[in-house]
Amino acid sequence: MELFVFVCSALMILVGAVGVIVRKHPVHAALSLVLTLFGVAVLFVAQEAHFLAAVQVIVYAGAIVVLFLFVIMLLGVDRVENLRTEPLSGQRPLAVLASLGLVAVLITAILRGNQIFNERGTGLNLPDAQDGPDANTVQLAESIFSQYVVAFEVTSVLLVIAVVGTVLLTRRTRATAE
Amino acid sequence: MLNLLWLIPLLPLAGALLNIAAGRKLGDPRSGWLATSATLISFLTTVLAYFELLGRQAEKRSHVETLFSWLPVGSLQVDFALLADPLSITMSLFVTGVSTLIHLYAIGYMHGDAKFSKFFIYLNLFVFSMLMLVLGENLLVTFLGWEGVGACSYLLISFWHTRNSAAVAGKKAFVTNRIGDFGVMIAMFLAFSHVGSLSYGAINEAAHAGELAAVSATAIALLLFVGACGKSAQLPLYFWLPDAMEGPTPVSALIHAATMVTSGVFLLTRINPVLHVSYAWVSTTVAVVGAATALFAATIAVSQNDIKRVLAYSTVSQLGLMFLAIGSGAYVAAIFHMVTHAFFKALLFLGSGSVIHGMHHEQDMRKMGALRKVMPITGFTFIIGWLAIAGVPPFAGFWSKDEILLYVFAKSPVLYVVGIVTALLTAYYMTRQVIMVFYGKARWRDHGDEHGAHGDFTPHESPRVMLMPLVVLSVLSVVGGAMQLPFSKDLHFLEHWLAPVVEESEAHIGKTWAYQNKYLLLLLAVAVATAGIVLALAVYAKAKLKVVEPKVLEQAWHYDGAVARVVAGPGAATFNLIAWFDANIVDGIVNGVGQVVRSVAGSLRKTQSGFVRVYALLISIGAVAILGWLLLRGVVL
Amino acid sequence: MMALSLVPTASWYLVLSAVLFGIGTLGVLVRRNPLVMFMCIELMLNAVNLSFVALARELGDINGQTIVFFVMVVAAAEVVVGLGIIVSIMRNRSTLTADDLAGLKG
Amino acid sequence: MIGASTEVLGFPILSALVILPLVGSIVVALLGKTRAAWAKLAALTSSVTTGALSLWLLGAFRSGDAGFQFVSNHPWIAQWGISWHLGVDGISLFLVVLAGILFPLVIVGIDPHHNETSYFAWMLLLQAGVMGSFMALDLFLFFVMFEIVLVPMYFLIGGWGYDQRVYAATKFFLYTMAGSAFMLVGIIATVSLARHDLGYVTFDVVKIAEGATFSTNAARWLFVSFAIAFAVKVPLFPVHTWLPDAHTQASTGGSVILAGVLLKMGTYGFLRFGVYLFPQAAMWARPVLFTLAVVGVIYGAIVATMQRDLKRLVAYSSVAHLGFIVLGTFALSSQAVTGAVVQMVNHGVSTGALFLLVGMIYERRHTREISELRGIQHAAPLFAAIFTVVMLSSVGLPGLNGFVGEFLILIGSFESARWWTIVATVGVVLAALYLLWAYQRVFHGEPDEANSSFKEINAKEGMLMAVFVGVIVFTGVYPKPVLERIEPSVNSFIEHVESRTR
Repeated sequence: MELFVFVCSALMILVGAVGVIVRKHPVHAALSLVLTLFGVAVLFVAQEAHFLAAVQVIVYAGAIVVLFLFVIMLLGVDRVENLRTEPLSGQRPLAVLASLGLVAVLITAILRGNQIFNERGTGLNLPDAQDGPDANTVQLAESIFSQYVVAFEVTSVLLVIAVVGTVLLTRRTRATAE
Repeated sequence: MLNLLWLIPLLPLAGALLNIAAGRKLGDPRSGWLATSATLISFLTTVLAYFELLGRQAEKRSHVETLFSWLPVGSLQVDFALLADPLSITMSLFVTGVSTLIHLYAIGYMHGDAKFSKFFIYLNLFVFSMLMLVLGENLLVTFLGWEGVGACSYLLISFWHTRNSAAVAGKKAFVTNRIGDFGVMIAMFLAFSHVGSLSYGAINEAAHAGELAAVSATAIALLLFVGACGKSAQLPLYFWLPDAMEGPTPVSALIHAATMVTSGVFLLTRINPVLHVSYAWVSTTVAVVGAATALFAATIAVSQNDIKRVLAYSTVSQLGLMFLAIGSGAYVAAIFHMVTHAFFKALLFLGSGSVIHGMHHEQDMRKMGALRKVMPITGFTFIIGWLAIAGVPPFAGFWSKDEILLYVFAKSPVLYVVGIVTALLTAYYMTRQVIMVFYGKARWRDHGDEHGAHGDFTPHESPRVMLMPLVVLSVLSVVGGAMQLPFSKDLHFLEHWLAPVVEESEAHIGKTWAYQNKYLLLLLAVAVATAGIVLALAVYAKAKLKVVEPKVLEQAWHYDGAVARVVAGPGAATFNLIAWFDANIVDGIVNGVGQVVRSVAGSLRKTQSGFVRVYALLISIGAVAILGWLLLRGVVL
Repeated sequence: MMALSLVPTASWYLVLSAVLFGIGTLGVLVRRNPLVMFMCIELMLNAVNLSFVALARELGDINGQTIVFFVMVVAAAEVVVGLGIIVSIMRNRSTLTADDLAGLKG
Repeated sequence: MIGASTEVLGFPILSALVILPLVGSIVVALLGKTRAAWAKLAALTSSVTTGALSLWLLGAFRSGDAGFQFVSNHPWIAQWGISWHLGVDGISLFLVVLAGILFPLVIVGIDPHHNETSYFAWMLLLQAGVMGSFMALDLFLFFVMFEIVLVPMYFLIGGWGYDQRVYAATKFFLYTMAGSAFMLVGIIATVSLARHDLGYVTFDVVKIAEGATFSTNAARWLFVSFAIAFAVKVPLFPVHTWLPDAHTQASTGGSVILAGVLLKMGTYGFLRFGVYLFPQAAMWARPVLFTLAVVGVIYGAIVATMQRDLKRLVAYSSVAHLGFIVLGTFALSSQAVTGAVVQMVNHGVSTGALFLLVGMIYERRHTREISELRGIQHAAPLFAAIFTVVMLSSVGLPGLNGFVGEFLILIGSFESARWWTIVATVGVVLAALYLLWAYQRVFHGEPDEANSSFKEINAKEGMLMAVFVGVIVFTGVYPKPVLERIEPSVNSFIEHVESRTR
């Protein structure tokens, strides 16, 4: 069952990801992104991160992608990008090489490090050890609001600043408009 | 009374400070009177100190007055202390005495000068420094005075600073003096390192007790002699003194004839035990330098036409004589001559100042003549000074010069011949000067038009305030010799008085041929002086002989010019080369490094294409490379 | 049985996330549209999130999930600011690629 | 220095000396341009209070006590052994007082002409850094303060200087920064090596100096790393060329502070950190430093003689004077080191005053070219008189302050560095040459039209200079109060060095 879920969502993710980078039209790319994000959400569920899965769907798929689309529409830049040509010579083959290299290096590291977390990977303290359907949420909340409460508060400040900053950034002041 | 010793230098200092504070308000001539009375009271205090000292037994005639601890660091303990002993009190007496007279004279001479009060500030400061020099109990206090008189001399030579020549002369005097001071400083370091103290008492005691090795004593004595050469204008550092005549005449009289220039002689006398224990060739060196300077300067004086320059070279020559005396071990004679020289040379300078004053600042003797008639008192006193310096008995100069020559003969007949030739030349050029200035034709009539502003030009006699010092000094020049008469041991007043200080190092000539035939030498000296006078009369008054004034002598054997050429030529070129080296090589390397960094950075800059994707690519390649390297090395995992 | 024996371990997830990350990187490197580049960055972030969550389960540590939470929040902020910048740059130009923004050329 | 005494005092005066100007700087910066009058008032208050505190410090200092006084020691970054450790002894006392007095004088006396607020803010920050450098007994704290100083100085030169100010400021910054980079490495290495002996990590100078022994080689490398930083700062020949540029291009206030206080950080650093931490290595490096110092004395004087710009001339005279200080520092006799400390203060006073006077000339004539100036003494006799006194002090005339330090250095160095001392003494002769020649060209002669209207010194300038002249004369005539405060610390410093090198 889990294997099935993994394979299906992995396919979703990879197809979506490839879609993002090969679709010429930005709107299509954004829609491919949604596919990937959903796949990730599913895997989150499979990894028993229920709360994060919910957030993933709501924030990423719901808000962020919509934001992307919104900006695309707003600016009217939904032009088709010509992917056949590459103005920077050598960029594309090198990019492919670098990405492959990165993947190779990462996979090597993962495989080599396999034993390490197998050795330590006992003693689950996951939500299903506790009662109730919202165990994951409760545990996560405890972590965030006790150990990381300062970081959490700082994050909230960050969000406020980001919002205010963006508003300032994009606002058309009268002085500049004239 | 001796514990009020500090009053002696303090009074002139107070005078200077008062004049700084209120000199401008007091104005001309009251600030001058203030300064004069300060030195006068100082003189009177010195007289009291003299009598106090005289009242004591000979061996107890020494008093140290410590004012405060000056430089106390570790083993170096230098006190600000004054020493009253026969030598320092003798010096103080004639310094304050002559200063008072010259201050008085200056009130008249400087009358009407815009910077009247400033002149007296400097003059008082000078007297203060000079007194510190002679009263100092250790080398450092003396050095304070030593440098102080140098600075005051600088200020006073360049007193009329808008005149370029005066400014240059002042600087020249100070820098040349500093070359000598270099010697004094090293001598102090040596003294501290070998004796552990700078006090004269300790140094002389160490020399006396044989704790000072002959080598160190030689080094100290020679280095102090270098200092003395600078301050007392001996070869090879003499050349600043003739130029110093750019200063006002009272300054020339006070500083560059009577007091400051004799401080080299004083210093060597002060450390006579050190000189005594050093190698014998040190004394010979001193004597030879002195003799050479005496003869050298006397020959130059023969051809000078500036009334003050004649006297300046004469001063250099007479100072050479004093060093000749020191080198011959005749300390008493040196001090004796120093004192009499102070009298008659101050007199001559002040007389020449009076002439210059009367001639409306004309200094060329060729434009003078027959002034005796218009300036009778100046003329009369000047003639007394002339007789004194020419060595005509019974004037002061005769006795002191004779005493020196006596000792010199005992030391070396060769040097005696040099001395006697100098005496001949001295009599000759002084007679020449007297004739040119006071006798003969009144040549100033022909040059009257040069003083067009004055209309009908007639020299005039100076005011009484200037004449009084002349009279006093001429009296002293007549009777000054009485301090030390050769006829009997009982008449050696100065010798007895100075005995505690110099007794030990004084040359003993009692058994020499010279001493036994001293009256013969006396006669010879008189004969030589007469010969010089007669010769000059023949040349300048009677015109029986051709005038011999070679250009080379007028140019001072080209010595000064050669020094100037070296300084301005290779000297300046070397300095410029080093400055160029600094600006172009040392700094050039620094800027060169900067340039290299900039050019390398400039070429590296091109790699920044500005394309975000290229940067991202580079970052990924870098990340892959680093991760791969870490994996290969097995650093992680 | 095959299905049961082949339970995907953490390594599977990690390999998947590595591949996803690689794709995201490639996208950033080859795409010229800044918006799409942004999306690729989101891909990379998701890859990392995925590995965090996988390891959180493997090691039984809730902190892995906490981190992911913060990553999401910061990613949201980043997108907001990033898009704001793009909007303000693009306001006056209709077409724009990342290659046009080479003003910091050395 | 052994057994640093801790002052139990209600008031942490040393911390106040650092923090007060710092706070002042921030307040001035916050007040900004719009409230310039208030900003100036704040700057004045802060600097004058600091000056008063430093004077009070001078009064409260127990003479005869060799150890550190008024110590304030608080953990700062405890796990690395870094602490806020301040203290003064005889060596640093007068430098602190000098910094305390010079700044208010500069702030009161010199008009920056534009951007007053930021000028004052930088000045006060500079003062905080300087104070901290002179009092820090923690290597880390010292380094921080040493580096902080660069920033305000950079802006003071670059912002209020003359034509080539940016070049000069950059040169100054890069040069000194490059030097102190070596010192940072040295500090870290020192601390980590000292850990072996001490058993714990500390940046405390006294603890390291007393407790740690370094291997001969390590000590030499460490000493060299410190010496490079200080040599640039002093500056020693041949790394001196930033100084003439910085001095010439800086405004008067900047020059005064640069010459008066900043250069002393190099010579003080040599004493407090270089020699104190690595006595053996210092003895090993002595011949080189003697040579560089003496070359600096002669070379600085010769180059000064040939300068056409009055300020450059004074700058090169600083190179010569600081050569004397380095000579004395490494001669390591009681007289020489005491003389070096005295000379640090005296050079600050004399050269600071010279720069002030040259600044006044510039204010009036808008040129520093010697050839443009002539006969100023005729137009402004009082100004010339003050200049003469200051000049003679710089020349080293006995009875004025310059002589005391110079003489003590030379007489103290004569024993251990005889020939070097003799050559250095030639520098005394040359000092007379370049200053008097410059004086003659600038002040003597008949003034031309531009110079004859040279304005006489005014009341404010006169009072400013009166302070300097007062200090110059007093220290020259009666240096005992100064010497007796410096000497005990110097003696215990020398004892420390000797016990290590025996």
